[in-house]
Amino acid sequence: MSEEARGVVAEVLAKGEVDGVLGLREDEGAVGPHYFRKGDDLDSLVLSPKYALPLVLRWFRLHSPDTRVGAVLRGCEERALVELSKRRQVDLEMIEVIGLACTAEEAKECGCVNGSPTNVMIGTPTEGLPERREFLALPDADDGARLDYWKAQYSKCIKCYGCKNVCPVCACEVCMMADHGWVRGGSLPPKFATFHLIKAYHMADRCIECRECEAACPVSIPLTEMYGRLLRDVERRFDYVTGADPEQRPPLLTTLMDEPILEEEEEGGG
Amino acid sequence: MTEDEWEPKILVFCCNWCSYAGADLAGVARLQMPTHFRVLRVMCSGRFKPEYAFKAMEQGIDGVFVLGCHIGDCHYLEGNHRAKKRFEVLEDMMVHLGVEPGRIKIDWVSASEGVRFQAVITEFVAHIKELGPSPLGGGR
Amino acid sequence: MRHDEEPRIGVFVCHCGSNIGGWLDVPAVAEYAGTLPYVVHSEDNLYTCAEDGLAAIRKAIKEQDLNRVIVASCTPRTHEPLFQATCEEAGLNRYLFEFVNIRDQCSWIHMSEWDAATEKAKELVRMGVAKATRLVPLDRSTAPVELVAMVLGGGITGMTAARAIANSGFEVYLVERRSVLGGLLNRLHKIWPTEESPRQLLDGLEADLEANERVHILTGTEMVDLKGFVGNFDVTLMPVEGNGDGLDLKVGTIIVATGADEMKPDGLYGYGEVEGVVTELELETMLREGNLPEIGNAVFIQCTGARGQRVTYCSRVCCMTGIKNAMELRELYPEASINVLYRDIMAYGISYEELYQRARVKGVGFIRHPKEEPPRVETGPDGKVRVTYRDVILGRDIVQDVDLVVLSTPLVQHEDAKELAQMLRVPLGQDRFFFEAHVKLRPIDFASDGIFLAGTAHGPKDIEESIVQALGAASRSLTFLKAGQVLSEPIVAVVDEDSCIGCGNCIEVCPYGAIELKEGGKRGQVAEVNPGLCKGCGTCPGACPSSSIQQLGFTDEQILAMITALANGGD
Amino acid sequence: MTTFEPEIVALCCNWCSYAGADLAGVSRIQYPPNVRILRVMCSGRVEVGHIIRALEMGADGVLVTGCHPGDCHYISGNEQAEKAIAATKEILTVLGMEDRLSLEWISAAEGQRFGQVMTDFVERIRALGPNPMKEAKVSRGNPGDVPGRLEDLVDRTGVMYCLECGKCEATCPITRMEIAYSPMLIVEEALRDLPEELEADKGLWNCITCGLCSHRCPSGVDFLEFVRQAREVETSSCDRCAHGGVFHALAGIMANEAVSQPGRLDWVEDGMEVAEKGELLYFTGCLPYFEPVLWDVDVHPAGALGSTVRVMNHAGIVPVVMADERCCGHDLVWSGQSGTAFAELARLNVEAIKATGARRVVFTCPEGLRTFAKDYPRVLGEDAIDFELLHITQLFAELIEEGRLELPEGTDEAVPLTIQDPCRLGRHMGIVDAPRKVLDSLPGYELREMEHHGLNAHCCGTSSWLNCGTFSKRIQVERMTQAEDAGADLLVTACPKCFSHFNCTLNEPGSDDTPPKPAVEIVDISVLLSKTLGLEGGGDR
Amino acid sequence: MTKDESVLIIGGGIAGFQAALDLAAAGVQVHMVEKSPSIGGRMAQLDKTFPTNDCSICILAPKMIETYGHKNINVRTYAEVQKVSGSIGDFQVEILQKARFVYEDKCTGCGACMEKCPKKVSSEYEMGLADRRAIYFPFAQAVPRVATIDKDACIHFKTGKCLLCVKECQAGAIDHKMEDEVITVNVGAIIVATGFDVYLPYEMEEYGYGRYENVVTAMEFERIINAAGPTHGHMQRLSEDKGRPKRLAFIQCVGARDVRHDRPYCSAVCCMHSTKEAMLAREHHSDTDSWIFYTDMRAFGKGFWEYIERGERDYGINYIRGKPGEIIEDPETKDLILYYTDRETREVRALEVEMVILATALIPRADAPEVAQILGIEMDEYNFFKAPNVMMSTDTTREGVYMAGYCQKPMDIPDAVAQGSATAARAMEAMAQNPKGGTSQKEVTA
Repeated sequence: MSEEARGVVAEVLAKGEVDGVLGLREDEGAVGPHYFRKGDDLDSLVLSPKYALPLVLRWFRLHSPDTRVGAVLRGCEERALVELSKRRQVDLEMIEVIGLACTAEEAKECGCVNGSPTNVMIGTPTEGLPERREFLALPDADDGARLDYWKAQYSKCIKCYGCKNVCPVCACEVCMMADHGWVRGGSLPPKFATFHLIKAYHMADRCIECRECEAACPVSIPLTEMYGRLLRDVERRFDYVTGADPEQRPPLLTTLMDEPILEEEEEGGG
Repeated sequence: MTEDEWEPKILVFCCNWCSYAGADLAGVARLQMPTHFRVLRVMCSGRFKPEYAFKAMEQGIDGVFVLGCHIGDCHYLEGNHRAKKRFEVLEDMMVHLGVEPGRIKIDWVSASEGVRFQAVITEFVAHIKELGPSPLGGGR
Repeated sequence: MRHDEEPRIGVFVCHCGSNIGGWLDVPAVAEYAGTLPYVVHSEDNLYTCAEDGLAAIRKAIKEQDLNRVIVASCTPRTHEPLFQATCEEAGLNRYLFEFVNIRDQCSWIHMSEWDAATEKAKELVRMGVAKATRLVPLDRSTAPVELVAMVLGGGITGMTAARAIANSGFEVYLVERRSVLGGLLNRLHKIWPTEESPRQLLDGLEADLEANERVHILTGTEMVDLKGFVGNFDVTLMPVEGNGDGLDLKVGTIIVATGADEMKPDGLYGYGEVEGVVTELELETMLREGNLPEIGNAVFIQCTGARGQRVTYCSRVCCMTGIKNAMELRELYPEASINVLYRDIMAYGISYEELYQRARVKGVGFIRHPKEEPPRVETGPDGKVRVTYRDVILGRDIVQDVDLVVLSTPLVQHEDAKELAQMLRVPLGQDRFFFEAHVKLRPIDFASDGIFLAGTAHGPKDIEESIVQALGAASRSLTFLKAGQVLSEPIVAVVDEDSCIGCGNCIEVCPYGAIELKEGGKRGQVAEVNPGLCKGCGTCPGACPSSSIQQLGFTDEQILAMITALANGGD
Repeated sequence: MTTFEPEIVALCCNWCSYAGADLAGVSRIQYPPNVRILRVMCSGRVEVGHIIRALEMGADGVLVTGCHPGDCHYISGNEQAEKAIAATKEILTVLGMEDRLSLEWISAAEGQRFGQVMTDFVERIRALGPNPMKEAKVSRGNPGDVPGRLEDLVDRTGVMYCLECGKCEATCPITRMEIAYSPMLIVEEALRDLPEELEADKGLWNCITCGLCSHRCPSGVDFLEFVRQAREVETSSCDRCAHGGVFHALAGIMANEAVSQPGRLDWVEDGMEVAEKGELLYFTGCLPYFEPVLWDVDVHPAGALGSTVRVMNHAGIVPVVMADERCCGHDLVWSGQSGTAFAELARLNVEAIKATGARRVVFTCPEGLRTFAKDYPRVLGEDAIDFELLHITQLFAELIEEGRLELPEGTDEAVPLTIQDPCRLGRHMGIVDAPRKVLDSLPGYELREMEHHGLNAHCCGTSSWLNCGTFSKRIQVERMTQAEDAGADLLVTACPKCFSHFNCTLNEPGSDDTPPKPAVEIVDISVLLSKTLGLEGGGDR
Repeated sequence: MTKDESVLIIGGGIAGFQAALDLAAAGVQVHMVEKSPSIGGRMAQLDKTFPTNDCSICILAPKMIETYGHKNINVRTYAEVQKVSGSIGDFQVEILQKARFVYEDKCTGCGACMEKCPKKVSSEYEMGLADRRAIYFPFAQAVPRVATIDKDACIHFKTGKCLLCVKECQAGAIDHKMEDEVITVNVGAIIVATGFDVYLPYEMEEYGYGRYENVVTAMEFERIINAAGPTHGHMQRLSEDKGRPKRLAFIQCVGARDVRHDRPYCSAVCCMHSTKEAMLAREHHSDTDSWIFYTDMRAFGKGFWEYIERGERDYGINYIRGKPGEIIEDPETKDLILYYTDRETREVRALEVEMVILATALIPRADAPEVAQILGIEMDEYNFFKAPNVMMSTDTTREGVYMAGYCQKPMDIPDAVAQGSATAARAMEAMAQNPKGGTSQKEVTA
């Protein structure tokens, strides 16, 4: 697949519509983001492991806002880009997405429904899973078992901030998780309500379910079991899918008049 | 701390123009209500953010109640809209978290509704008493 | 004594006579306050808001070198300005002050739980102290006032207010939905006590308004949109019918003088079913148009639909209207027997009591019926109306067949008042009339500055009282117009440019467009707040994921401190 | 010239004299036809009032016949008759008509005697000549000047100002005992134009016109005037008058100019200096008639006459007293019978007074004072009374103030007494201080005010001899108890009627279960003063 | 235009405050003259106010302080207006500043002098239920909190000796040689807001006021239940047993709606304040029962009727239609027996209570005739100031002189406040139309 990618990137660079293409480069065994310019050696371009390229694209809006940039992005990363654009972190006009389709296994592993970006240029578009992934069944809520489950999960946390760092939509300069006003310092595991739940609340209208956070979590806390469920609720209540429509404003910023809450009475899903 | 010694501790966010004025009116009318709630005055219910609920419940507060102006009455036009939407997400999280969603509530009280203020407060305190201490509370 | 020095807090706990001290242990609260961190002085006073209380505060600030003051007493809504001014007089920035409400929201609502109420007062004070430690000095800003007033409603009230404002040298827009000025007065036959026709009163007023080029009369027009705040409201007016183009105005103050309607008592005393049962205004219309049939005898029924029957309130003027019209019928038909069935005759004051006496002398009968036994009205023989009522003194029922039954019904708020109230951002009371800022001391103000209230929109009242409120509302407007500027509270939003990434969440939730993006900050763009436009609602910090934008006076730090103070109670 | 044919009324007792009359008839004994026989079951049935009213109506002579002493079918009926007739004769002697009455005992068997008695009596009356009342031009009947319609009455007396506040109801001494009656109820009936209900007995006639309700009415309704005029509208009969309507009849008689009262001054004993002309006139009122009329209740208010004159003489005053003083007419005014008789009485009295040249007229009876002050101007014109009117207590107070009555020094003894403010003196005329000034200056006595005194005093129970019934008795007992509760031994009255009503109730022979009478002694203020000055000979208390 | 505008306000009560604060906020210079040593007016004597049962001094004190402290308002207490001349737009006013024998700027209001002063006189503020000294504050929350010496009471002015207060005063603020002074001010308009007096029903013997100790007027009762009052808020009888009255009777329209005492008008606020006082009695002690005897229950203002129904429902107040005929005192127990008619059974009943509160008429100030004469304005037949144009109740019979509050006609506090603002508007209009010396605005708008 990397070969195909190198060819595609080369074509794009050749066309000259972009000043360069942001992709991944392997250098002495380490893979990192690299900005390939026209004429660069593309051999080192690789496609995995996944990397929060959307966050890197913010650099261009900051430092050279009028350069057009190409970027090799998977479906979820493109959606992340859309969400970042809604927070004025990137300018979509100046970015040309070089769509990289995930393989069926990758889609299955992510539980991703639409495995491929809008215009797939690398790899063949896969339908992704027939319907959305099933969440893990959570224990029953009434007798507190479910809460104990989450307490147990969150108590594993070693506050490495991996989930925040790797998340393509976490664009804040100073994150509340690191703010002693909110999260009392000096205690491990961190008090999960102010640490994990505030993060989950912020994810409710941003997370694009790329599950990088889970991948990055050293103690494998099932973070997207919470974030995913919140996304479903947001979708159901506010008819809003993260990363889908660049024009649609984030639900928590709009008023009831222009975006009424749809199901008022029905209780949140299990 | 045994069951009967436990007294619920409830935090109520009131917006200055409607629910806080309604609370005052309930006082002027000497409408009696349980003592287990403390009012925190903000200028508008839009000032409330779910993060406060997490911070509060984490420290052992058993219930959080947000009282704003009726939709359409907000002194600042749409503050209560935002509060309502944020609250929806918070409520969903409670369900997924396994915490009784009844621990947190949002409602509207106008400046002239002293009786309504008494009613919603009394009902919420009773509900929290029923639910018992907050499981999030770190065993206070 | 600068604010960033270590906080030195003074706590003043008020007895408020017996209103607080009578229901919770004020000295214990003061003593407890003394034990809290950074509290260097605490005392309790009988009336903190009185001269001696304020003197104690000034004295403590000077002698104890206080840089924070907390008063625990009634409600900030009425007394915060007073204590802030006292701090300012003693040289302390007025915003290094925190108000704790332990009366309206503690002692008065927990009157049978001495200990729990005292405990609650202590915790409220602890929350206040926690916030006080994180207060910073702030300064009020002034904004210019548009030297134009607007009056909604062209009845006697609106016209009087408009004339008073114009005569004091200011431009005023008088907006009336109907095509003609005069409101309810147009439907009256005679007004008391001058016995003149309403036209005589209205014509003079209307002439003054037309002659005064500072007055702009806009009949057949209504307000469809309102933005902005005291001093500069943006109003959009539209003609009621047709699609003429609207008019956008910038005005400094607004007076609500939209009046009221007469209740149609369907289903009461046969109204709408039995012939010959009319309301007061319908009678006055017949009198005005001269098509009142011959009256042999008539019965007036007071309090129709009022005081618990349909609405809960007494409508103040229906007794006098009833008596005026009863005397009018006695004048037209001296032999007619006119009886007024009443529960209480509200002939308050001097001239109304005299009218009531004159009616009795003129032969109008007054019969009191108990509230539980209202009169019964049904179709009587040969076109008459049969009224059966109980005379308590004679101790028996009396049946009368009369030519006319007149029902005195209460004034009620307009059906669509809720729309206007929402546009103005002002509440309606339980009685659906506009809900004033304070029933006793601010009867013609609203809680939000710059909007005033007068006439029957505030509640039922007679013409003279409406004129007094109209002049009063004019005066309230003139305090802003003549001052030319308005002081705005500095509880506006501010941006921490180090942490703001310019994501624009705050911009989107701000109802006043008070935030814009500018160059700067770590991400090349940061939000910037225009204090003149920001009205201090605090919705933007609610939408900021990184707490980069804060509302002064209600910062996250302060709110979190209060939550923590409340939460860890004992420890 | 036709001879005078006297009209005679004979009241014959059924068992003896009536039977005697039949026997005369059976025996065809002839006697003049002038007699109209009226059968009564017993001569004891005949009351003073019957005789006086017969004479008032113009009867030339009245003959009462009964069984011989001891024969009375009802044992002692004839003895009662004897006393009644004796009392009536006393009254008639004042009017100079005593010969027009005679009492004869005729048994059932004395047909012959019956005829003889009749014949002799007719001739005697023929000799006397016609009863002056025959051509009396005035009558107590409906004066006609008061229109019958209630509505006009309502307008005239300001009753429509009533706000039904209920204060009069909660004040009236009668309502407190009889809930069917209340001033407000009467006003409501008038306002609702219901004359028939107003006239029913529970209505208008229960009112004792004490004026407490008018005094307290916040709406200024002159309820007294309303009751007075309503009674005029309602009736002219006298069926509710007490003591058989004697006083009202006497007023009717005295209203006839032709009637003179030769015995009017019989009460004047030697040692009392009085005059026919002079500066100060003492208007005695009906006192001379009181005792004979009230013969059956053993009440003696007339002592006040002598005491008053003695005190006046002691102070160097020789009061004018009029032989032809007529009844002031008060009782007619308040019983709805003021008719033309009242105006005539007013005229006669005022002319008589003017004839004596008196500048000051002193009244023992406050009812007389009020009638002269308020009712005479109504019938004689505002300026008819050009002389000063004052109550006897005002004169006494004046004399004491001017030191013309040297009162003996105080003794350490201080008999507690209290004063009954007569309604006509206090509330009607506003005179409250004079009696107190007198009592305060009396050595040996100490005034204890009752709870209700002055303008707030409670009434002595009845007025103008009307409707004296159980209410009046209960009020009298209650009032005397109040005096006792105030710690007084003496209850001083300043009105002969209060004096009479109180004593009448005290004298009433109670049965064993009636509660004991209040331990107070009733004394007239003039008598008390005279006694204190040591002027009383024997005299009554 | 506003720089040289100024207004005189006579009377430092709630109506005067509202007028003063409106004018001052509009930049007009206000001269306020108050006869008694402190501003506050009648409202300062009340315990609570209907229909909200707000604590009266609590909502009044901020207004008092704001008025006294406002830079545009010059408050003169213990002062009276002596003479007024000139016309609308240009009045010359002579103000007599009575000597209070205490320097306002020196006195700290510590109150030490009062403890030492030996002379006690009855306190007008406490309606005679408590004493004050010759040197005194009328009440604790007085504004300005400056002592005043009552010349007629002070021993020094009689005997030339004493001066205990001078010794006691560390601030050296007392000076018995101070003299009255007269100040003239020039104003564009005048507002009179002198309030009312309470009718004392001595002449109505049937109710025994002045004879029976436990028969009090409503204002006296307000002082009795006031925490800062003579009994420190303990509801107690005035008979020397000082017992707590468990049964209270309120009688309405005492001396009001009373033709006999030529006061046929209704004082408009008594039905409400009797209900309030009955509520407060029940609040002080839950076993207190109250009876209110009325002719018409006049609760016509906003929220008033609901207040009365709450009184009946939640506070168990017994409302009885019909005035009691008379009151009799039981000499031993000093309890009072009222005779009244029960409307349904029409019986005359006796109700035994431990205290009777007479809701007496509220009448114009005793000195209203002098004030009217000085101002050159007319009065109506009851000494209220006359409004020639009935529809413009703010305007007196003299152009440029306006009136607000109870001195114009019986009204409650919200109406007085509204009329306070109304007179401010009229004053501003008057000055705009008749500027001192400037071109009259009249031609522009005529």
